[in-house]
Amino acid sequence: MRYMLGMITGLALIASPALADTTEITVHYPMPGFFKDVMDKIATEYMHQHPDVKITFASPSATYEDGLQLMLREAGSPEMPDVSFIGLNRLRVLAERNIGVDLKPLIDKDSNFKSEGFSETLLQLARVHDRQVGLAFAASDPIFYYNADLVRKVGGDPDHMPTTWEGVFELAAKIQALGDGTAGMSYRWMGDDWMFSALLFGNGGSMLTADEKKVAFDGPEGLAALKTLDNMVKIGKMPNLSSDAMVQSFTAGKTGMFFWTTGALRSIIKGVGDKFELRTTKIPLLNPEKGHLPTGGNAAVMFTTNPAKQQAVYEFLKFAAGPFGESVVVPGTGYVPTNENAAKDEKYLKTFYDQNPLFRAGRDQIPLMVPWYSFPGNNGVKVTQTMVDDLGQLVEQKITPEEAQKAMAQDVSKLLPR
Amino acid sequence: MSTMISATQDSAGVAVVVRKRPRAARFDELSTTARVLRLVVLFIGAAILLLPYAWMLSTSFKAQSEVFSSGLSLIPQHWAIVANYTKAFTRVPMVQILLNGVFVCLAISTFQILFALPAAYALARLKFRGRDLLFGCIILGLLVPIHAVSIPLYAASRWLNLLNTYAVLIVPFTLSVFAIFQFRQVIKTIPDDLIQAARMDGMSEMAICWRVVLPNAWPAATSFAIFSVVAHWNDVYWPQIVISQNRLATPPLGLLFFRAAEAGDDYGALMAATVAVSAPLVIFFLFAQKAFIEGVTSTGLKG
Amino acid sequence: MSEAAKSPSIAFDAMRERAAWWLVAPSVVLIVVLLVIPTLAIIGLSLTDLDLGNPDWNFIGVQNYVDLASDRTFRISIRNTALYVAIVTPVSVTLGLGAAILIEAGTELRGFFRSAYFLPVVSLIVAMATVWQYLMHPTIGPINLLLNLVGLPSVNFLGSSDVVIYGLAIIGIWQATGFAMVLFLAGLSAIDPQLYQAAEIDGAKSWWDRFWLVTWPILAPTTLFVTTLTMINAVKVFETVTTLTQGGPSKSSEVLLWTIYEEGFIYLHLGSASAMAVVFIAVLLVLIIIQTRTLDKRVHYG
Amino acid sequence: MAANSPQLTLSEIKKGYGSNQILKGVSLEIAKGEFIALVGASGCGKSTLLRIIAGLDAADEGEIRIAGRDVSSTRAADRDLAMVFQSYALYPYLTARQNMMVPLAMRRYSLWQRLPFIGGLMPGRKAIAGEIAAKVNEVADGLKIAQLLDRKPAAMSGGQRQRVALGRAIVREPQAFLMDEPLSNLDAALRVHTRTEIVDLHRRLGATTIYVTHDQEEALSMADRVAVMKDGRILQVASPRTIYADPDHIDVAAFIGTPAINLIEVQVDGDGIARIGNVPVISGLQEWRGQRLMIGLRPDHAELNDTGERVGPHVRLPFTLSRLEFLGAEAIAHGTIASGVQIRVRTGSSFAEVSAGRELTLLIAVHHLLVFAPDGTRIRRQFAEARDATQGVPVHV
Repeated sequence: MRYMLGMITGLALIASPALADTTEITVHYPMPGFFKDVMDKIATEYMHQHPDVKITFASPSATYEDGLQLMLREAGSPEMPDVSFIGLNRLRVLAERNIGVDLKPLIDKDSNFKSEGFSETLLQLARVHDRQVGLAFAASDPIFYYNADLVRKVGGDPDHMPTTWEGVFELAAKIQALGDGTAGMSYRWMGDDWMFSALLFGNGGSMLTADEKKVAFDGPEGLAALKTLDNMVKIGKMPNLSSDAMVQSFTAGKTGMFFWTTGALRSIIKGVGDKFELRTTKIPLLNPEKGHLPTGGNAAVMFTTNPAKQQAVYEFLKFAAGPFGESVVVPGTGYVPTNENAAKDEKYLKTFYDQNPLFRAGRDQIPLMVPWYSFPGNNGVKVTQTMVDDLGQLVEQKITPEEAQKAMAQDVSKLLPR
Repeated sequence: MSTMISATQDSAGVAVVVRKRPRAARFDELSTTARVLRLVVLFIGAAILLLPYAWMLSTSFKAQSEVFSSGLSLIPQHWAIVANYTKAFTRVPMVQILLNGVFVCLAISTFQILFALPAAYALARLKFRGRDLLFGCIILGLLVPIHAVSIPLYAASRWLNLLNTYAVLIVPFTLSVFAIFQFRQVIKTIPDDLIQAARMDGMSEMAICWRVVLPNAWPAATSFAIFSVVAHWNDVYWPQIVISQNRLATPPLGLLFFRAAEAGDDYGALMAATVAVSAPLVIFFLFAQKAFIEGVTSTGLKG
Repeated sequence: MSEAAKSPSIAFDAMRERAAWWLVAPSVVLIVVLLVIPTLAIIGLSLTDLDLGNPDWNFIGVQNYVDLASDRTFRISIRNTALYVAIVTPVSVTLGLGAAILIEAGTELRGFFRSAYFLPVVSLIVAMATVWQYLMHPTIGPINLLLNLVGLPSVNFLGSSDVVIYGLAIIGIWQATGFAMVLFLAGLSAIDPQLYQAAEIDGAKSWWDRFWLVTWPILAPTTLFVTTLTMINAVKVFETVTTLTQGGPSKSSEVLLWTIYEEGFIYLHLGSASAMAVVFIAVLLVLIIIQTRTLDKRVHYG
Repeated sequence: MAANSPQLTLSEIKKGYGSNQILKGVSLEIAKGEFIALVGASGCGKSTLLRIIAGLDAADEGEIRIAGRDVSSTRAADRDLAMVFQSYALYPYLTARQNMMVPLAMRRYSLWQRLPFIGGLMPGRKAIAGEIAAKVNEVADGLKIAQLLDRKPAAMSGGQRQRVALGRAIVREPQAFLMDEPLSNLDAALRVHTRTEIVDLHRRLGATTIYVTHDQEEALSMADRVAVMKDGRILQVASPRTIYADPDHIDVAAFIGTPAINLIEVQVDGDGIARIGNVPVISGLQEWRGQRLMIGLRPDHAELNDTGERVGPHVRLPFTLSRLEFLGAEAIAHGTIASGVQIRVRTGSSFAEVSAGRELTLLIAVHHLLVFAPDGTRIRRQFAEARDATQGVPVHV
């Protein structure tokens, strides 16, 4: 039926002559705005090195969430791709539903795995309990973007940006006072709980207790994080913008400081063009001693259950997460490298950071990075959205930080496995 | 007009009163003030309604760095038409996506008419057991949108391995209770003689349906087809659930893919793509506008 | 066939009846497959805790409905949908009627105005939503720049939980007005011009009198039809929400279809999403019944 | 009637759309209480004229006076006329009673009392409503439609609707009634019946009535005077009898009468004698020597004879019967006369047995012949003189 209809439209697929010794693998990835060029490059190079493998891409999903939903919907159906890149905080959803292939047995058989630059830290990022759900491909941390022109205009020093939130708010208020719709700062708190985690972890807090039975952000660390968000609005005069509007406003030169993932760096550079001088630096931490930052990004996950394909997919995963893949994804997006060899090797990224100072902020924060927390149970997805809704109330100044903390604790507790 | 020249000058310069009288104000003709007022109000309305298009077109001509520099200027300082449209047509299979839309919409409206017309004819003109029950089902069907039953339909499509096919885009919509309902109204107005005459000529009921009823219901079918095409060209709920491949994307889905995949914040290119997916329908409507309005008129909307 | 022997007229009826069944058969099959079974299935699903991607499920009776009753999101969603419908329906029906009457009142540029006002209906709402997003941008959007120009403060149409539903309603009205207009145009064109002449002779001198004497009552069935259709369309608002707000900020733009979609395909809870869908159908059903019951009697004079 | 000043005066009404001149200068005086029919083929301008009188269309030129008042620039609503439309134009959503109330309500309620929904609450409305209701009942009784008052038009027959439309016109007691083919939507039997009723009604109310129809029979049977229109002009205004027997114009003659008048082309010879075939028929037409004239002969103004001679001022023409149309009480004989001209003659039904092909004699009373000049105008004076002159003309048998 499908082919018949295809021919009716005169647009039948150009069916590739299936050679007996060619393995075809289908690859799916999210956020093509960041990853499309990167993926194309990696796939081309991989096929060049492995002429017996043909890589085709499924249509990319707009966000990590969309990508995850797609995998869950297609799980077990022939539409399921062989590989997908899943957000690091959603690996648990897959693991709990037993979707995807555990890589551990394959890695154990692989003798030179370690020497290829895959450290234990890296493996940790994509491990749920004992299951190696995937291989971390791109990692990110939140960084501090700013418009040096605006900073100068209000008498700030672009070379010495504030390292505390109080300093940020003060500067933001000054920039906002310039008028003409200019905003001092924006902090991308919506979409998911990642940027809230950055505040919470930055204060040494955590989401749930170690046994994952109760919330852990209902203490002073959590409250301080919420108060910081509150003060962004109260003192820093942060306007209530949607995620897209924040980016648009910043790249239009209408926002002084912007806090978001380093992964967006390349597209922000493009959006800014030569309208103003763009700079980046480290994000302030509430508690510089104990503070950490959540690791954003994704891991390559294998879905195919076909043993013949599995080997090819495994090779592809290593290739993408290996030095070559990293050397493409880092400059192409702004993500930080996960592979040790890529960072050290002259051939790959060693000189890149010397030549591209904007990319250093993300790299410099690597030591602070801890896994992005993922919630257990059936409501793993819903729980983050609920938190965001409560944060929204706070940003709109409808509730106090104390009330927000209470509401979040209640809402999240309700959605934890009973 | 004639009143204005009721007194004219003859060649000798003497005023000659022409036997013309001021005309009675006709109630269905507007006074000059009313005419101007009508145009002004309608133009303001049209300007508001068309504002988004103006911006869409203007942005599709602008370079990325210019789009978000604030200001109300519609004319770009740097033209980037070629770059934007090239991106829109090359980074996603835009032509394929548009053809998907055309194919899916045509298939849906064809099937809808194909199935609805005989049923409407039978409901309007023939007696059979279960007719009232069937009609009741149809009225209820008017109420249940696809959205509400998308979950079982999705489950069934998946079970039948129909995800990412043209079939799954078309089959759930092949039945339009709305079409049955509308055609039934129209068929009721067809003179009985016409149908009796066709029976005398030895036509089967099926033949009557296609050779007598269809030509009479044609305006209604046209306007229904336009409604149907508009609805399905625009639908994003169902395609979003069942299609995950660019190759099979319908225009809105293709646009969402493009927005996510290629455009990001490149609004120039995004708007170029928006123009590309909107244009076919707009052009289609502009051509069919007259037939459409006539069709709507014939579908039992009269008082 | 034995009937055929009885009497010619019975044989005739039987033949007709068979023909009728052949004619309706495809539709009946489709109604059963696409409407009846899915509706029953969704009622069935709503009694389970089925999750997408999770093979284990249990029959949990009416638990989903019980949960819905106390589900804040769902309550907000119903309230928002009602508010949205309550704004979009009367405004777009009134504007559509006004536009239709104004367009038909004169002869200049009729075709242009008809097309201009109908254009929003035929354009891709997903695409136009993106345009609206820019137009309504709180700081750099043209609408706010215009507001500032005349000394009004900026409105965060899509970002503030207090106004987001109105922002969406503006887009909804923008799209629905042309739809109402075209149906009213059809209704107007069906009015016998002699009625206006009779009205004039009867002494209805102002357009106001003629409107209330002729246009309004004649258009009553059309108005009912347009209102019903606009309402049904408004209840089904989804595209703008999915493209622009995703139900946010803080659930302030949750609407029924989006909530169902979110629950089923984002949160992956097919069971409770089905329960929502059942409630959604029930809401539509009640709406239509109330409307036809109360208005039907008053407008039909055939 | 002439004693009164005219109720309605039209002078030199002209109307055109672009280059198409619909009315080319129509003048007409209508006396108070008169029933006048405007009759003519479709496209003659009669409906346009009626609409101009009503004020629904504006004349390009000319003047309209109603009861002495110049209303040329007055809008329809202020002319105080009532109209019965061809389709009756009843408001379909109102009952017969409400329909009949509209003209009174529009004129007697104030703007506030007419407001939708809340108008009923305005002070003073109740009293007026009572008067209106009484008037409607009175008129309905007169028209015998009291039992229909609470029905909507959709629930009435064509005849009933027609009466309600009449009622709506009557209720207001206007300066004049305008009727635009009010019977054309009724079936034949009902039409004849309603004709009588309208005439009775007119007699009873004595209201000035202008009645537009394309049906000459209606015009002749109902009107006090008939105005025959063609191509935007009134050809003749006169009593039905005059219009029939003494038309001014060949077009009037041709339009009026069933079966239609026989029109025979004749050539006037050098002596001023007109001949049909070689039978000289009329003399004294010296003025038209060498020209072709038309002679009109009404089918009932000739006599067929198969026996031979007859005395008196009759012209005899050989007549070959080709077909006999039997109508019961009478018959129409179709045949050819000398020159091969086709002729219809009304005759007694006793001719029923006469078979086709029979040679008969046609006797024509010369004073019945209508002679028309080449431009279609009636030649009256000359013909009257010529009638005496024919005495001497030898009659060919």
